[in-house]
Amino acid sequence: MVDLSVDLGFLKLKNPVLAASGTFGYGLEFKPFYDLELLGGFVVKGLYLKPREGNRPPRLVETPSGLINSIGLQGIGVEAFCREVLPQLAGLKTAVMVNVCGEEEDEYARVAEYLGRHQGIAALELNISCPNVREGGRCPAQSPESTYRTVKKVKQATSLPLITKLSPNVTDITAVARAAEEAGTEAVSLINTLLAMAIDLETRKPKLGNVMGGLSGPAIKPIALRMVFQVARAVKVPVIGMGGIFSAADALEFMMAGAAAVQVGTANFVDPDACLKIIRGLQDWAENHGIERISEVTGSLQL
Amino acid sequence: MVDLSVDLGFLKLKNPVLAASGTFGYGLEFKPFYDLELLGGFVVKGLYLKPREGNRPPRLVETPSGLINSIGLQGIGVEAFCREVLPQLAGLKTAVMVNVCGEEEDEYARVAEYLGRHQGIAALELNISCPNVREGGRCPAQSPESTYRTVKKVKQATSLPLITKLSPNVTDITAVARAAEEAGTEAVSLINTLLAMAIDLETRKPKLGNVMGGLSGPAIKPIALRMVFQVARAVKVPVIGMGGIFSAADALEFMMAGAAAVQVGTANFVDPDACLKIIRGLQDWAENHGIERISEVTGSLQL
Amino acid sequence: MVIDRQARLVAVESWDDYFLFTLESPQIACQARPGQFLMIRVSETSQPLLRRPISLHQAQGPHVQIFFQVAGEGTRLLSMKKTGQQLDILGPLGNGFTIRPELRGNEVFCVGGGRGIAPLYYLARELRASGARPIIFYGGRSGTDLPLKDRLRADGFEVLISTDDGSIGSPGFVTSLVEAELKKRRPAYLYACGPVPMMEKLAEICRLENLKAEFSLESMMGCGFGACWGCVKKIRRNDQEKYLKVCQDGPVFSLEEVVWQESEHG
Amino acid sequence: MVIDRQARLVAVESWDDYFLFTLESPQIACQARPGQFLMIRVSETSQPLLRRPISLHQAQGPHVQIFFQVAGEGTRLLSMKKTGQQLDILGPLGNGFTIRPELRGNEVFCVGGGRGIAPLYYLARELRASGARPIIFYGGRSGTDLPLKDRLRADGFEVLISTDDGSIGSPGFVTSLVEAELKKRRPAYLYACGPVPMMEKLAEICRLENLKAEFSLESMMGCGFGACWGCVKKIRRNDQEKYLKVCQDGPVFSLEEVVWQESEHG
Ligand SMILES: Cc1cc2nc3c(=O)[nH]c(=O)nc-3n(C[C@H](O)[C@H](O)[C@H](O)COP(=O)(O)OP(=O)(O)OC[C@H]3O[C@@H](n4cnc5c(N)ncnc54)[C@H](O)[C@@H]3O)c2cc1C
Ligand SMILES: Cc1cc2nc3c(=O)[nH]c(=O)nc-3n(C[C@H](O)[C@H](O)[C@H](O)COP(=O)(O)OP(=O)(O)OC[C@H]3O[C@@H](n4cnc5c(N)ncnc54)[C@H](O)[C@@H]3O)c2cc1C
Ligand SMILES: Cc1cc2nc3c(=O)[nH]c(=O)nc-3n(C[C@H](O)[C@H](O)[C@H](O)COP(=O)(O)O)c2cc1C
Ligand SMILES: Cc1cc2nc3c(=O)[nH]c(=O)nc-3n(C[C@H](O)[C@H](O)[C@H](O)COP(=O)(O)O)c2cc1C
Ligand code: FES
Ligand code: FES
Repeated sequence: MVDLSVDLGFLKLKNPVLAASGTFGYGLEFKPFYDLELLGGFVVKGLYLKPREGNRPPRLVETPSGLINSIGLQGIGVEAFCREVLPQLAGLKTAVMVNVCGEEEDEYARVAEYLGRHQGIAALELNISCPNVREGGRCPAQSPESTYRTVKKVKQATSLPLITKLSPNVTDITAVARAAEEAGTEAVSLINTLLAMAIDLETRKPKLGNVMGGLSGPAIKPIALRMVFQVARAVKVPVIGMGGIFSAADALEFMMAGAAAVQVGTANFVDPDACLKIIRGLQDWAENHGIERISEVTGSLQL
Repeated sequence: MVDLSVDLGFLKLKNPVLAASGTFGYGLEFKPFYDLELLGGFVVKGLYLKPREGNRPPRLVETPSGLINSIGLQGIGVEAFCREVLPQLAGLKTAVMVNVCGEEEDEYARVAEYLGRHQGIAALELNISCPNVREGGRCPAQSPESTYRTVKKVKQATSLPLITKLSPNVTDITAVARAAEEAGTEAVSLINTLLAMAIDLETRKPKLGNVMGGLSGPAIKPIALRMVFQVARAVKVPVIGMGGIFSAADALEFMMAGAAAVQVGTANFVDPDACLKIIRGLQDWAENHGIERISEVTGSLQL
Repeated sequence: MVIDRQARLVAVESWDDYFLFTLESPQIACQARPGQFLMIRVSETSQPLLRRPISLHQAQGPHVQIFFQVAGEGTRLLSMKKTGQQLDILGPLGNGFTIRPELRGNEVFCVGGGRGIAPLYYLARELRASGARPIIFYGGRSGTDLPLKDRLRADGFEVLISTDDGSIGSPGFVTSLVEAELKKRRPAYLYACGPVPMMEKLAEICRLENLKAEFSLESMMGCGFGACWGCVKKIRRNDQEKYLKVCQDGPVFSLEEVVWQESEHG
Repeated sequence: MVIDRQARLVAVESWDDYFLFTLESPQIACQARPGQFLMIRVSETSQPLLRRPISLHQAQGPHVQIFFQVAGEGTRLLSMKKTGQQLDILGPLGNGFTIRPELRGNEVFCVGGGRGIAPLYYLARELRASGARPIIFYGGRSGTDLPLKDRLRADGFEVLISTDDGSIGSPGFVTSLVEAELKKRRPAYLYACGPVPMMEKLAEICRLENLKAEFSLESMMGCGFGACWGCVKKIRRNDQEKYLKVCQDGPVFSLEEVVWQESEHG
């Protein structure tokens, strides 16, 4: 029997497979498909202090082996979440994480502070990397300085463990990862989506109501894997890898490149059972390869 | 009859379709497939002063709707090119362009200077964006400063028109484009490949001999299109767009986003006739849409 | 409750680019209601990536039917499936049309444009079973866009037909046919599914005539079960305009709820 | 001169995951030589993206044959093509084996491992036509990996067989069979195609025995016609080791030219 558990230091996971924010609703949407306790954990959709309308539709475009979204973090806000959703997730034996958003640094801290006063949250994921909510697709994770400042502020506002989610739309992702580490983040997760666009030839308009959006799915996997590899060699905190993971083989590539755990995003849309199948696939692979603890795979790439 | 010609200011092209560097050999490789004079033009494989061995194989990995390459600019060097290849391209009624490489700024200038002394070259494309030749995938096009310096130096070394080829592996591609413009480039072309990676689960080694490589093909089109859109609004010099163009529809998206001309790369491998089919497709589309001059399409996106 | 399973394709009928599939799925068949839909996997590779939403056209015994038109790569791949193959489907999804007891004994208009007829046949049968008297309006660009007309009539429905090119039925848009018919009789309710311009025009007519109505909307869908917020449309509910999920809060909305947005026509 | 065209698939034979396709392509058939290959489009979507290199297995009249094993997604898609379909192929590509006049009347070893037999059958026929006496060594993991053995024999060739699991023929690697046979007779030349470890071992044997030989190499190919520099292997030529293109400078190289590289085994 393979030991699938992984220890992030600040958090023990029963297995390294987490559902990614924005692709797993508030968790409840997946209850019809399987027992959520089978997951290593999941990250709920990004939350601001207040409810948020999100961007104007159309919000999705399919591209070769990829998906561009410009949801714009529509959501019920952190208060309604704690009042209406959190109680429904209470007692679940899996790591429930919340993706924390903010218009500016202060709001991130206030959302984190608010969540810190509630039970049942295993960790916060700091979403400083969404390309869909600021002018021109910009975000705090595009500079080490604003990353450092935001992480620092949030750390002061809560004692919940913090996972900082990084943006791939940067020249040097390791510099941003190091800034987050210096500011005290417990882990980093990457990658968020790549800023992208598509045009409708007949109307001559952007296919997305918000003009640009974020690219996810198998198309971006090779870029995500490269960034996880680079960041894992640059920081000491655990790295949670994601970007186009659709199979156990994909997850194993990320772990070999240095990820302690992985997140599964777009795959949840195509196959609501995706996380479950990946967990089973990891189990099978480890058994066939005589591996006792899946955590041994992390960073086992041979150069 | 549609007018397919486009005027870049420094160069008139009979149509906006160019074959991209590194995917079209030295041009000669495509003579068996069609008459090269049908093209708007083509850019030959990147050249250094001296012959270059290139990176250790394996050099290619297929990914979902994409291709990672780590060729590492293997080539015969600029002297052999001028001696052996250029005469075979002499007199071709199409724009022959050379992709200029260098270990450091000086070498770029020397290669450009050498080429400037030869006939039959319509323009130089300055390859400051190859992710396969420096440690960690770095390149001069990742900073506005080194871009400015390199372009400036090359401009002083030759009077041939200069197209500066930009890297997508940056936080803000418009800053780099503006730096190239300020330094006097006649045009910018984008994007080069995205730094990427793949791992072989059985050997636990990177699938590429050089560990990382550059991702091209349909997978990256949405990212490339976004960058062309951003750059076209940031600079006045003409923009040559590329990244995953496989059809006339793809080419039209890039033109609407602001590209005056396009380059076709990976598609040449899958279908050696790709450029030709795209040229015919542009013609048909313009006819069906009552467009007299294809150049009208450039920047016609409605926001 | 959503089900994710393999369903065997037991029969295929086709007319030009329209296809009628019969699938074996007792679980879905016994839960389904008209206006609900399935999310169908069309490819085994990552291209195209997403499932495609297709309405339930019928549910009977252990079988459900879908009726679709080839619109692009995804539906083309779907159309190439062969009898005996397993389809990977999710469903039944969304809220269906409401079938109101008070419609019993009353005439009701069901207006379908092109492939929009898909959910309306199912609806019309359920309406009839509940004691209402459905009249089906079926419009298309040309005669070849109305492959189901004989079948609907054979099933005993009153079917009024229009084609834009006048090749069969009354010439012009189906909305004009509805307007003409409204001069003769007044239905108790109107249900519609079809292209946005058709439904927008119908909404205008209903408001003028003070008719109650429900519309089934289409939208690009990421998941189909409420997880992505990708499919939203502006909806007026409790005096507020909000982006609601077409997959979960719809795809059927009432006349007063739908906010027709210029920008989304194209 | 390379040709790019559609070729009709006129016949399909198969054994487990091995397939023999007969294609109609008079232009390619009349230009082809053993050891050359085709680049075949396997998908109409962008997934998988690249063509797949497959050797010519035979060229006769207006027809060419290919023989391949399903190795992954691309060859799986290829194996699903049906008689009557058009295949999008490029070819003939690369340099073939050399057929030397001086081999006339002499015995020649043709060693194929698994799918590596594909180009060797074509080669053996041409060698025979030129007056040489080819002996075919055909090795596989198991009996099911040698689907062509009867056909080769029926065509009059002397065929020596080995399987790793000993299920048929001589047990063990085909390289041991070659070694054993070398104790009995000495060929004038050796040609080989198969997995790298097999060819590397053969190279060692040839050097020890001072035998001339040619090897057909495989490599991941981007284009197949010299445009991408993606397929290179280290080759010793004119006393220099250089990365040469397998597609254009090969895929056949002589014994002295090939530099076997540890790193590329996996
Ligand atoms: C709830 C719902 C029920 C539907 N029921 C049916 C049905 O019963 N029969 C039927 O024929 N069609 C139905 N559709 C429409 C069907 O889903 C689309 O035609 C299909 O997804 C197009 O996919 P494609 O790959 O063939 O085309 P694509 O190449 O993806 O697109 C072709 C065209 O269709 C549009 N399109 C793409 N996705 C959608 C979508 N999700 N909704 C609407 N338009 C889209 C594109 O913008 C484009 O103009 C339904 C859609 C929804 C949302
Ligand atoms: C010149 C040449 C001639 C060939 N002739 C034949 C033939 O006649 N019959 C035959 O069955 N096969 C032949 N091959 C091998 C064949 O091209 C590969 O098996 C095929 O490309 C694998 O594609 P796939 O999508 O099925 O597998 P993938 O999923 O792409 O890969 C499966 C495995 O095959 C390996 N592979 C992928 N591409 C190649 C490649 N270009 N060359 C070698 N290995 C590869 C991968 O590394 C992996 O281990 C030839 C290869 C070359 C280079
Ligand atoms: C529709 C959609 C919505 C998303 N919403 C969020 C979000 O709210 N917060 C966040 O941090 N990331 C969000 N993401 C990014 C994903 O969590 C993930 O980082 C990205 O999609 C890459 O992984 P994938 O390729 O597996 O999807 C979203 C992605 C998609 C596709
Ligand atoms: C095999 C290969 C080799 C390349 N070599 C070069 C090169 O020598 N110089 C250069 O500027 N770009 C090179 N490129 C990048 C292409 O010119 C182009 O920028 C990139 O591939 C994106 O376009 P595409 O998606 O159409 O291929 C190469 C790309 C590939 C796939
Ligand atoms: S399609 Fe995902 S929420 Fe509606
Ligand atoms: S495969 Fe492209 S050069 Fe050989």
